[in-house]
Amino acid sequence: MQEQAFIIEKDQLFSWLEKLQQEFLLIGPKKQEEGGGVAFLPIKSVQELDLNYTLTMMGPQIYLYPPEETICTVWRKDDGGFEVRMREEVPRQVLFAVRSCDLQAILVLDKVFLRPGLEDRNYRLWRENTLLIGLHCSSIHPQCFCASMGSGPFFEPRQGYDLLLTDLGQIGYLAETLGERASSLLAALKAQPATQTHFDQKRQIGHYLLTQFQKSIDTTHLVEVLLKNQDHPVWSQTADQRCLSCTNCTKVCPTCFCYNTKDTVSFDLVRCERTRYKDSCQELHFAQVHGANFRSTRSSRLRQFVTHKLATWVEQFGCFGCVGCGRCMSWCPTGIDLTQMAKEIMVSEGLYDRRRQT
Amino acid sequence: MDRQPNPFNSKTISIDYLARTEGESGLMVKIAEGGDVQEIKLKIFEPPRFFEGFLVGRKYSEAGDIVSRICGICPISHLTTSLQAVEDAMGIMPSPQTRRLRRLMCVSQVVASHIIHLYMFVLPDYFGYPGFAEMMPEFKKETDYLLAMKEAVNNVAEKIGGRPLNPVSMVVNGFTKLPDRETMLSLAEGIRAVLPMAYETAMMMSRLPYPDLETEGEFAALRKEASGEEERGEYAFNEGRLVSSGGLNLDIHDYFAAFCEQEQGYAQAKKSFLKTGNTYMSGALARVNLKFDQLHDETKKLAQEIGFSRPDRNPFHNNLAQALEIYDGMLESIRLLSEIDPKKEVPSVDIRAGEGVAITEAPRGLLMHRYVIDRRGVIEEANLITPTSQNFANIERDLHLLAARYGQSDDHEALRLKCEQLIRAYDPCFSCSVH
Amino acid sequence: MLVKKKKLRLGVFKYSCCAGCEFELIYFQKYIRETFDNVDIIYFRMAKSGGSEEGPFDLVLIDGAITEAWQVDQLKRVRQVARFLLPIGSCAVNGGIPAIKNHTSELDMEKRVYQDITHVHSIKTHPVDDYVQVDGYIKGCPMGRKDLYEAFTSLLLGKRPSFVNYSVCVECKIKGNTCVLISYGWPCMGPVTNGGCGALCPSYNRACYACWGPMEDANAPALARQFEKMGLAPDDIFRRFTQYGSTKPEFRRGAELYGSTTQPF
Amino acid sequence: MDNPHYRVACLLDVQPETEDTSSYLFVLEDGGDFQFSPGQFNMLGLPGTEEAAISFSSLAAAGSGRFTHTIRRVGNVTRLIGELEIGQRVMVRGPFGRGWPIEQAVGCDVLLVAGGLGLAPLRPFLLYMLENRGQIRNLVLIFGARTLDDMIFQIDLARWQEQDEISTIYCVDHLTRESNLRLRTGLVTRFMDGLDLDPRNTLACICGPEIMMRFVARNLALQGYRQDRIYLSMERRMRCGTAHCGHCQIGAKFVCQDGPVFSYPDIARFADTAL
Ligand SMILES: Cc1cc2nc3c(=O)[nH]c(=O)nc-3n(C[C@H](O)[C@H](O)[C@H](O)COP(=O)(O)OP(=O)(O)OC[C@H]3O[C@@H](n4cnc5c(N)ncnc54)[C@H](O)[C@@H]3O)c2cc1C
Ligand code: SF4
Ligand code: SF4
Ligand code: SF4
Repeated sequence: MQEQAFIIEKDQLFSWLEKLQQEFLLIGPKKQEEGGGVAFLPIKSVQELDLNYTLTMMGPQIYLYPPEETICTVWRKDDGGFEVRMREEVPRQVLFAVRSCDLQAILVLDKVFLRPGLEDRNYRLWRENTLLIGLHCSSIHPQCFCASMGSGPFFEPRQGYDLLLTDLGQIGYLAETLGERASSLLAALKAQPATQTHFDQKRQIGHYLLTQFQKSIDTTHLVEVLLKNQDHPVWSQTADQRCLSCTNCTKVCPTCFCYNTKDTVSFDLVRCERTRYKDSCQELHFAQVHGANFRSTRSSRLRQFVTHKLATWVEQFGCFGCVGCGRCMSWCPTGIDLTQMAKEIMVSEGLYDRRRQT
Repeated sequence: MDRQPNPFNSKTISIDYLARTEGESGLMVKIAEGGDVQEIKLKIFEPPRFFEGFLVGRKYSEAGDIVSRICGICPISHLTTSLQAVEDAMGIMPSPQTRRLRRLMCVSQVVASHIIHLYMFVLPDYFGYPGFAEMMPEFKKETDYLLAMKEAVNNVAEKIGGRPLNPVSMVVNGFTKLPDRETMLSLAEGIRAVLPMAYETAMMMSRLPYPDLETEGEFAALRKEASGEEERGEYAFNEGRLVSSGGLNLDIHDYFAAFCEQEQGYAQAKKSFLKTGNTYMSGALARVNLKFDQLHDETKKLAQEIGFSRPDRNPFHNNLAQALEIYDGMLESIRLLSEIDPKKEVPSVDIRAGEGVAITEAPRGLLMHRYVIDRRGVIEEANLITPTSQNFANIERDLHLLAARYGQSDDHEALRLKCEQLIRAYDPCFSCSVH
Repeated sequence: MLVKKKKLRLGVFKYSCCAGCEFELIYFQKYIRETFDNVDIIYFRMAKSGGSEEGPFDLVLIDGAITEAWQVDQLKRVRQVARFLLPIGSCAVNGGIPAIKNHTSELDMEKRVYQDITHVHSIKTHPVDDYVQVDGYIKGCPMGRKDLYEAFTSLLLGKRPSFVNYSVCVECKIKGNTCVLISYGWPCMGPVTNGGCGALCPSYNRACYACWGPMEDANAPALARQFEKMGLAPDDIFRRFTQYGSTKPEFRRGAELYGSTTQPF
Repeated sequence: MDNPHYRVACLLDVQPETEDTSSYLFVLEDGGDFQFSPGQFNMLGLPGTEEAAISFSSLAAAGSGRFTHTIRRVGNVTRLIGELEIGQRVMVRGPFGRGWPIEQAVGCDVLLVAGGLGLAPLRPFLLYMLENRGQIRNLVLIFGARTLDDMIFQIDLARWQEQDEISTIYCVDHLTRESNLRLRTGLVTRFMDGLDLDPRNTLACICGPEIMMRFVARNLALQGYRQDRIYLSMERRMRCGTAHCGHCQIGAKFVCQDGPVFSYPDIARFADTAL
């Protein structure tokens, strides 16, 4: 795959984005009005962008896998047959200034939805029509632990994105392209190619950022330990004392992929719209079938979330389901922290010194 | 052989359940042979709901949300009255913007309520249908009007309040969120588009064959005189003084100096009287009679066109007055929506102990809330008087007149229908009355 | 043909409530035509004179809480002639606002409002499912239109409707609202409240006050303790969990930690 | 293939099995072929009802596009399918999942244990074994249901009990009435001792309620049957069939793609099952 690296000045970048806006819908981090945080929103003018953000509530993947989306529309025809119409088109968009953890999350979703032979149609449509531009963090949020999960602070895998930016301060951005699309779009800029010094600078920033993390988790034995402790008291204690089953954790998690479907029919029963919406394993009815609910207890649901993210995901997809973005704990009304639960289990396995806990 | 009328030989008209009104009630009219009306009871059997009871011990900040559940058709009126009573108790003066937005909400509420009342409750009476659903297939234009007008005014409450029933943005001393100017203007457009339908509605209402009757009670309403350079005072809904056709002119805090409330054995609602012993009518007809001068000029013209001349003492014409208020309310909404440019304000509250009273004009008439609040903001005493309680005595008095006038000549069924029509003309809300 | 279009025989019964849900039915805005095209109103006092309580009904909607004995008798009769019976709105679903009175003794309550209490025949407030089996709940205050739509179209299609049964937070997240509990420290009831309103209050900058009542299996004690940590006074916490739906165990368990929830006669 | 991909199938015939269960014969409307193997399933749906996972209860007939489902009417999809008239249509996606490990049966004894409706997904497997009887050694079917009236495929059952190629044990919880089936009373686990099978060389396939599968599997393990040759078919809530919607996950497994047929040790290591 074609890879190039340039130095782009900040003004240059903005005017380039403005040009992109003629063809693409620009989506980027924007400060919400009325005291809210930063969120990925459609951007009208590049002035609205807030590039110093650390954590958004919803990750940018909501533009690839919307929380609610129509799968198809079905008509009952007069002859008793059905006419099924699938979604054929989505807008072309740029997802701009995506952090490393969220790039990793998108890679994780790719593994789920673009499995060879089992590609999800809508996800692929969105993905193909999206230009993905990453921007590395320049500071670390106290809840972040991407370094522990191997998904940050810098994005290492050379896949998934079109363009990856690193803020080098005065000099501008180090812009690394991947693939044809980004290179050709950048060509108009006539930017200077990057040199080794720039890469050295990038590496230095990376080293500095690594010292800034306040949260970490040791993943060495994580998988076996969690699988071994499916009956650990931490599940039921945390579930009873603190878990609200409100599903916030899974709704904000950028890798959670579960969905439920819902049919809505017109009053004359001729037209049916089949939608899907992001579901959550924390919800009581998630595993309900005729005659049984396989996760009727709160603790089994909580355990599902944590062991899935930190253990079983590895067997399923060859990577962790957690990218260390810290969203679930930030938006949990009672502040339940999956790393704390994992650590508690490791402590009881003698693998973790309680004093070292952060 | 001619038989002398025997006063002990009476006929009774009874309605077990009064349909197409809000809440539950029945009617019993006993007429002696010869036409003397012996007994009239409007039996409000809506089960007691104890709002005044369970408001005690609740926080001032909950009161609005709780009382908006007194009534499904005028929640905004209860909410506004409650907020104003709390503010009165705590000595809070909301900003002019808040007061104007509240006025807008209340106007939209009054208009929406009148629309529903006229189309869904009143029209079937005059066209001989059991309900509006049965009318819909044949009255296509009317259905269109109903839906379009209702949607336009409900949109106002929905955009500003969050939802048309039990809005959530209205809190003590302000609004938690404000619509932007564009929204306001588009809402105004929406109402402008249905204004001709309101005109048509008034024309239609004027053509209905209303029975003749003249009420004997007084009219009472809230009225606000012009202040400063204003040409005329606002057609009051939320603010003003209590006035009556009998010459009353009171500060709202003196409500209890002029009005009193009585319990009834046969009804769960209490009955209000003037302390003079007179009954009174409040609501659209009272308002239009007492504040005709403060209507928009276009409305006055419309009144002329439909042959409404004041004072109009026929309680059946309350429906005409409602039609006028629909039209006027739309004009007023358009004015407010085009004028208000919402600016962010934070509704802050300094909790203080005190007693507060507020009176507003709900769609069906005067609505009073009075609270005593302690220093932590917990309600110690609550007293609510609703429009239907205020009109209760006068309705019965009018029924008396009606029965006396038509009881002799009319057959049973016709009189029964007239009684129902009369009660419905008042647009009573029994859920409210038994709060 | 699978889709046999038969009109639904509809009954609407009102008990103690504001009738807002009945209005919501009339307010059903753009679906009102479709609704009335597809139902035969057999009994609906607010919309129609006459009508028969005897049914039989395809669908009965019950508005309001049970606060008097005659209502129980009628309700039981209606259940027998109703194929599908749904409580609509918080009052019928979980006692709603009328159930606030349950936490004071009935006599005190009556005396607060009436001097002469001989004509008052109230009982403690109960939701509909305390007396008869129900086929689902259309929650909300007033009831949610999405669920109402689902009820009508499902029954026309001949299937069991599936109603919203997740928390308000879900809708908050779909909308991308700022969480008022976490960002502003307001005591939001969203995490334990049944969704369906579209997270109206948080979208309007205020904390949810639980007007849709508890979500099934909600962990109210955990949220109540969280409110305490956030600095709420015990009586305020008690009020938050008794404003709506304290007849349901979910909320009662939260309230009980901070006050006494039910009073005898 | 893109997911979802809907096809339309037409109902050809209905065969009542029990009071609430019937077998439905469908044919694809597009005239296409439909290949599937025993133990796999379809997602069946109608506009307005979402979809339900339903196993094939017949063997694929090459080139015909025909398939049979045996369905208990418990919810939205299944009840409305129950109301279909001949000639009416359903929406189909499939086939999905991994079926019974046919290839492992070669040269082995085969034990099939079914409870209630669990015989439906085992039926095509059994039919296949009978068609290829030469490749395997002993073939035993143990089938349990609550009563005779809950027994599906009674015509098949009657035929199988007379066939030499297969030994059958049919049992019910309660004996309610006489029939031509030779019924015993008791749970399936009561009849699992002393079978004419070689524990070290038996492929055991179980399908039924999870709790029943647990007792059967444990019983077999205790008797010395090789655990990795015990296979179970799991049921979970399913929305997609393509390992996207997540509902059917058990630990690291997606029942819809990695299963529904699993080897016992592979699935029993996760919590969230009754196994
Ligand atoms: C691999 C596989 C193979 C299967 N094969 C067969 C087969 O061959 N034959 C067969 O009959 N069945 C089979 N099933 C089972 C079948 O898929 C389920 O019974 C399915 O639920 C039926 O769908 P339905 O739409 O009819 O029922 P649903 O409407 O989904 O209802 C099913 C039950 O679940 C409950 N339920 C559903 N959703 C909820 C909710 N949100 N909240 C509370 N309760 C809920 C209902 O109360 C009801 O009892 C199979 C399942 C799997 C996974
Ligand atoms: S599990 Fe939590 S920290 Fe990990 S990716 Fe999901 S939201 Fe982020
Ligand atoms: S604001 Fe309330 S409803 Fe919304 S996410 Fe936060 S806690 Fe949940
Ligand atoms: S957010 Fe809560 S209080 Fe507000 S409307 Fe929704 S359920 Fe009711």
